[in-house]
Amino acid sequence: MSAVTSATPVMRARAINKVFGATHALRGVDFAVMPGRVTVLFGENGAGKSTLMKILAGIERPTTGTLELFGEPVVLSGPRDAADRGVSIIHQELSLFPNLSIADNLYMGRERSRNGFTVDQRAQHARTRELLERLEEPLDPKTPVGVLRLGQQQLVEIAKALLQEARVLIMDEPTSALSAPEVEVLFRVIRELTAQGVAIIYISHHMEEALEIADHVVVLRDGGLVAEAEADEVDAGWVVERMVGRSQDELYTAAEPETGAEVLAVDDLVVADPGSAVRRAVDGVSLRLHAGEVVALYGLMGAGRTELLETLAGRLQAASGEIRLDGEQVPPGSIGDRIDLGLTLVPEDRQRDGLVQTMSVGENMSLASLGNYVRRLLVSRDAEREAVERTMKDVTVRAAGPKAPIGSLSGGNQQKVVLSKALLTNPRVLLLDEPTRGIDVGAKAEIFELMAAQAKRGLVVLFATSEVSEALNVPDRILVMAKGRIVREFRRGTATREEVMVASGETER
Amino acid sequence: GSSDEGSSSESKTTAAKEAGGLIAVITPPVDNPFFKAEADAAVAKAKELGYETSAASHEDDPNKQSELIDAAISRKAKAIILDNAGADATIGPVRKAKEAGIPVFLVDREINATGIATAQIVANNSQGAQLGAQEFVKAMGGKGKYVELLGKESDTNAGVRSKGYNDVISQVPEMKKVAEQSANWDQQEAFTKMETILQRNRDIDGVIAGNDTMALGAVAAIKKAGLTDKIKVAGFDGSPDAGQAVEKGEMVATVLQPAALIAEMAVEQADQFIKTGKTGKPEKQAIDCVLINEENVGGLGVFALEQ
Amino acid sequence: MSNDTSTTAGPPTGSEAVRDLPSTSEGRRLKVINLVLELRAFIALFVLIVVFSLLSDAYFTWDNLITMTRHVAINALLAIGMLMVILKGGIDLSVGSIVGLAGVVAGVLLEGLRVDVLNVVIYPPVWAVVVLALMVGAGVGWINGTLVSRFNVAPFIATLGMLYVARGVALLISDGKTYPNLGGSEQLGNTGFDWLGGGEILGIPVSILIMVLFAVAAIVLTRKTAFGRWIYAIGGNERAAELAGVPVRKAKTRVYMISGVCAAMAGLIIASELTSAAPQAGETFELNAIAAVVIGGTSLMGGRGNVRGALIGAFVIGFLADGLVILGVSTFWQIVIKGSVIILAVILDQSQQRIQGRAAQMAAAKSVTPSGPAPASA
Amino acid sequence: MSNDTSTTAGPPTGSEAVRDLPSTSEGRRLKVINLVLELRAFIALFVLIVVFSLLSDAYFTWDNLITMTRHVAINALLAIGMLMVILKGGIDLSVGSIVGLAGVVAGVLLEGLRVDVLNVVIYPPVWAVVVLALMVGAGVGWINGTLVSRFNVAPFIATLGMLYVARGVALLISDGKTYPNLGGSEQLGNTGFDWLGGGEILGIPVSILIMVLFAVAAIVLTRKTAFGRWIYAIGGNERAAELAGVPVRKAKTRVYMISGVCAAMAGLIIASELTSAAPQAGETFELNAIAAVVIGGTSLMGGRGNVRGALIGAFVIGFLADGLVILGVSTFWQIVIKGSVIILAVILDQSQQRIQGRAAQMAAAKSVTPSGPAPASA
Ligand SMILES: Nc1ncnc2c1ncn2[C@@H]1O[C@H](COP(=O)(O)OP(=O)(O)OP(=O)(O)O)[C@@H](O)[C@H]1O
Ligand SMILES: Nc1ncnc2c1ncn2[C@@H]1O[C@H](COP(=O)(O)OP(=O)(O)OP(=O)(O)O)[C@@H](O)[C@H]1O
Ligand SMILES: [Mg+2]
Ligand SMILES: [Mg+2]
Repeated sequence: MSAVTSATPVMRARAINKVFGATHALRGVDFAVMPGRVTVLFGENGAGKSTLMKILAGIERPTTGTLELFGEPVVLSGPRDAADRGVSIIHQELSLFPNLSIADNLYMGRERSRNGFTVDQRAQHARTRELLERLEEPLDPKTPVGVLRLGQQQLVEIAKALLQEARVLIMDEPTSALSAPEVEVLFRVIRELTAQGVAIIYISHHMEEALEIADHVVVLRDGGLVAEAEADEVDAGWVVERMVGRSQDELYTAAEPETGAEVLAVDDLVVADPGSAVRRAVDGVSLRLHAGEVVALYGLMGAGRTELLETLAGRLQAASGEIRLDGEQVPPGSIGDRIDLGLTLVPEDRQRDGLVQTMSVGENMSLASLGNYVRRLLVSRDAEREAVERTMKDVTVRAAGPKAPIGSLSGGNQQKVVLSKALLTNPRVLLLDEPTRGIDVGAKAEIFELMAAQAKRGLVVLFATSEVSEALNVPDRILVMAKGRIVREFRRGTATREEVMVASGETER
Repeated sequence: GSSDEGSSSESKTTAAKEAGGLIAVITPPVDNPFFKAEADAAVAKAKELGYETSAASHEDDPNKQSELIDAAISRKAKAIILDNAGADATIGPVRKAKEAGIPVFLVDREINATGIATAQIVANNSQGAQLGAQEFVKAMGGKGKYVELLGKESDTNAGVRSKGYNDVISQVPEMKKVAEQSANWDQQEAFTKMETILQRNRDIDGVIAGNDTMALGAVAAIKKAGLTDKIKVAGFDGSPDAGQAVEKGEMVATVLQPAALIAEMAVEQADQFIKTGKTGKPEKQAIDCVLINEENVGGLGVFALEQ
Repeated sequence: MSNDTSTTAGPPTGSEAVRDLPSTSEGRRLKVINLVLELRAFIALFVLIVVFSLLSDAYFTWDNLITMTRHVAINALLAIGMLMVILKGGIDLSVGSIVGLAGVVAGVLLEGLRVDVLNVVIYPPVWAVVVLALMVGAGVGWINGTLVSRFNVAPFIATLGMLYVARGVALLISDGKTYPNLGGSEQLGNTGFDWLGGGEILGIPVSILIMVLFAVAAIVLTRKTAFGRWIYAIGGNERAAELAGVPVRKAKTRVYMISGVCAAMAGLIIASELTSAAPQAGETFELNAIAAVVIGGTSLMGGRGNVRGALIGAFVIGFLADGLVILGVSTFWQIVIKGSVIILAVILDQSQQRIQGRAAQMAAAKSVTPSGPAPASA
Repeated sequence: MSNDTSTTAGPPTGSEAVRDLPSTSEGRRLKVINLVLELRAFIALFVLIVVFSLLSDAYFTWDNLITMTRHVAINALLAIGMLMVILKGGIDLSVGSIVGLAGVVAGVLLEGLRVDVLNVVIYPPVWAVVVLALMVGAGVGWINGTLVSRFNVAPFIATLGMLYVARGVALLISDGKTYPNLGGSEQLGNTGFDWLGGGEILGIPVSILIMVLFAVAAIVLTRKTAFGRWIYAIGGNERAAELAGVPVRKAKTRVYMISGVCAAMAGLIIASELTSAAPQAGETFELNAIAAVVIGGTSLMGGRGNVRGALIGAFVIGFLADGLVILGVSTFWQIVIKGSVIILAVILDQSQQRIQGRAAQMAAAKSVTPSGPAPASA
């Protein structure tokens, strides 16, 4: 193992094992956290990153193994105990109260009070404002969190962690919904914290980003710690190899485009923002998509990609503009109608819009295409099973079987199930909104292979992404969206990272 | 109106002497035809005597009843005709009305206090129950097993009637009560429970029920079991439906409480009191019930017996 | 209501997951425990019957079983409709009032519908009466459904409102009176209504056959049709269902209409048994129906549960109640016992979910491990 | 139950589309509409009073307003407790039974508690009686809370069970009889119980003052204390609350205990007004309390709502009911109207949420604009 700097660790985990039922989530992990440094944790979905963090933060108890804090062995009784000892965590899945104000969210469970009975709102609001300023997100502390954009919500999570003035700060995918400028702000704050000697643990599937902030790199694979190194000694390739066991260039194998006839045509589409009617989420978008194309829709949070895709899929109604499929005018209609026409969406938020948690893998897959298996009014189990099992093979969904509960699958495989559901409707146009969000590189590669394969079959693939590397490597064309407009278009290979980011307005300020 | 008008002395004087004004009629749920007849009769009579009327139901909820009485007080009613929701729970509200100078005329059910209500005109439930029980015993030939269906335990009359029944029947050594269940005055509940009881005691010879709705429930159950000829059923109230059952021979008897008559008497006395300040009758007036069996069932009207 | 995680029932499709358990010793042990719990309601029912049979020899007789089943039929019908509503993540408090309303409608029609303009009195044949009454039930359900799916009123509130409205209407129509003789009359050719509640086919009471009919239909609907799958999907994740092209609103409305029809059917049977229809019939029936569904192991959060469970639930409640009557237990104790049984049944159900949850995770484990990297293969 | 997105609090999501193009004056218009909707319940109440005052001069008199408010006090107390339970994402169906039970307990104690072992009869002083009755209420609440928070029973079921159990116990204790004279007697020194429901302070009935007291306490609790934050937090996102170190289980149990105490208080007032306690008192009160809370604009999904709303809701229901009685509207119509009002109130509330959500988002959006990206084309 490569050298670990001389300073004594703030926190140390020794020989941690964690078993859930029969899942061996962590296998004898030794993990040290250095003061004033950023330790980045890499690993595939299900590698055990979050579990390890949850153990450090007192949310889960290790099955075996011990924790040390500031040199002394500790047993953390719960998240609260950990926080009180100076270990706080930003959870991978947002844990906020949409119905409460930002200030209330920050102070939940640790309310300030002068008389020991009533809450000191003024003090709380003041401090909250400071923190938001520091994050360059000048929101009113009284704003209910529920109305904030995902990105803003994630910043609230970060503010919450900052408030606790922790000595060890764990960030489990804090940027999954942040725009590049917001990420920069976060990194600045992280630097400030490390300067004060705070130890940061940082988890992200966004390779470049993570390596940019990293001082020290740790790679988990299948619950075991497989590699560890100083950040400046390693590059993305190294990390990927340790994570996946394959080298990175094998990952993106995009086929040459053989584009066919025009399939989807959109003219001057305008969509009101579902949130606030004063704002146009999509503002006069026109585009042409041809059979066999894979097209990326790059843009920042709030650019309106989701709204564009959801309008094409029939979830949002266009205020004006027209959509033509194979030259045929697409009438306004329900999502079901659009699916019948061949327009199918893989939604941005897997958990909220993609999966029915109470249903099995198979039932989730066939949900959108049930009509195809109906024989004499009844759903033919055989027809359904046949289709499901075939797709599970094609899409290589790793699950105990069609009957496995959906919750038992890793993030990547859950995404594949959602994709399968869309494919089973045999679409003409496949719309994917951030199909790789929160998914490890291995799974990403597989998803992109699938997309390419579908394009080969003559489908149109349009996908939204926030990662420049994806936009550059995968598609045949890149459409850059900003403020609800398509502001630029690049053919494959003609674009540079900088051009794309400038077009999206990302590098401003 | 200004706030102090409610004080007893004043409103008595204003209320006195001339007819007209409001008479409030408060009864149990009118989805029971018995109380409907009662309320209708009272209202009709009051209108006839030239009063406004308001009819409301306290749904057998003492709290609602006290609210209704409050409402009557607010409206400066001249009198309240009340079929109450509980012998004890009613005392407070009635006193309230009295203090507000509004005479209360209780019908059908009495309360456990005197000197508060201006009149308590009630069908003599225990006398009626005894009548019914005697006829029941006669029909059963003075021997055999029987079942009793009781009304809502919390209802005064349920207790009074049950006692009346048992006082008589317990005198007859060869009659044996094999089961006793409350069916909460409800027909379907009586039906279900009767069916179930029959499972254990198919050999019973009679059923005596706390009111006609339950009796009719039992009749339906017995008919189903094909025991109509064997099992004698007696009810209470003298409802038209029960009358038909008696005619058909499905019931041996029911006991008519002259609800209409009582209600009308109450209104007349109220009118008397409003005009003269007295009713000229004792507070407690027990009106005897009339036995209805196949002989006189022909004359049975809506809770009244035409001679 | 109730977004308590407590009620969200672990990894729900546990029961399926278990079949794919790794055959470790723990796996086998869990399988057994799980089986026991799956059959929990059955067992409860069995124990119930045994106990009462020991306490009274009148209990376990063909006659009594038939009688009790006839009593159960009413609640079972309500429970079937209620189940579907709960599966889709709603609740229907109006069923009790629909029972009363349907009876009254039948009463009006059988005793002759007076059409003043023509001043004639119409006596529709019995089959027409039944159809019309069922349509009224469907109508109330449609209102419930529309309030929920179009006007976004919480199911609890929409149906609470209709609980009052439907009851009020029943009372207004009947002016609070009971319709005494639904027997109909020969010359009017509208006899035979009493067949529903009184008739028999091959010694089996019609009401029981109706229950069976509805039950079978419901099982097919929930298990075999696309509509059934939609109900589960909506209950599990409405947004996802919508995005999968499920016609959510239509499906929701239909579900409430089904519940309405079931309730109306129950109302007709009661009216037929008593050959008289009372407007206040069916009060508080909704609670019994909900209790039955829940005892049957259905989650009030929706998406998890089945018809079989709801039926067993109805039998447990009904056989318990009748048993207590046969033993002559006082009404008061009957109430206490009923409440306790409901709670106990559900506590049991919780433990089932916890254990099935464990099982599901083990299945999960199996499915996850391969997703770990296999360097060799690359 | 009811995971319908329709019922969730907070901002609406894409599902309902905005057809009309955004206009610049939108913002101001929203503010106005929103204000109107905020005052919705107030306005409804106001309209109600005006209408009835015009229809009957007996309505808008000091006497009658006081009387009606006294009637409202009962439901208001229940609604306050119910609100907190609903805020945390639960529901309490047992309050009606607690009303009855508390009354009975008071009855037993005031008529003398027979201790057979010592064969003495104890006559506790009135204050002790009140305290004990309230403790019984808290006790039932504690059972509810424990079932929900420890045994993970869905609140609907746990409290449904207790609805039966508590009622049954009340009937068993009293053997179904009513306790006739709670007046107490001088020589036993336990007089004065009737003061609760009958007494006045400065011409204001005590029961009203108690309502005000509870209301103020509830407002402080929900708005100013940490405990209040916790209730909203649990209702909003229980798991997050746990992670934030909120003592979720304890908080939940407390909430049900509060609801129990409120219900017991209501029971005492009723018993005191009638100077008699009936075991069946309070049947179906839970529905009125829920209706009040919901009319007050509280979401049954939890996390959204306030005491003021619940109070207004109680007033709307009470003033409506009494008004209809004063007008002599038939009972049947009263039922229909009540149901309709509940539904209407909630439909209104839906539109409010949609508009408020939009307004709030605009606010958020505005405050972001500085950090938001500008289009490269510009
Ligand atoms: N509460 C739990 N119960 C059962 N299994 C669990 C639980 N939490 C995690 N696991 C399993 O433990 C393994 C590690 O999960 P973990 O969330 O730590 O992965 P991860 O590295 O954070 O993945 P991702 O990158 O998607 O966040 C996975 O197989 C997961 O299914
Ligand atoms: N939770 C929400 N509820 C309602 N509206 C929202 C919500 N989140 C975002 N919006 C609105 O939708 C608009 C687009 O949001 P989003 O952040 O998804 O941008 P996007 O470009 O569509 O997303 P992405 O870039 O991640 O595809 C935002 O400007 C915001 O006003
Ligand atoms: Mg993770
Ligand atoms: Mg988006």
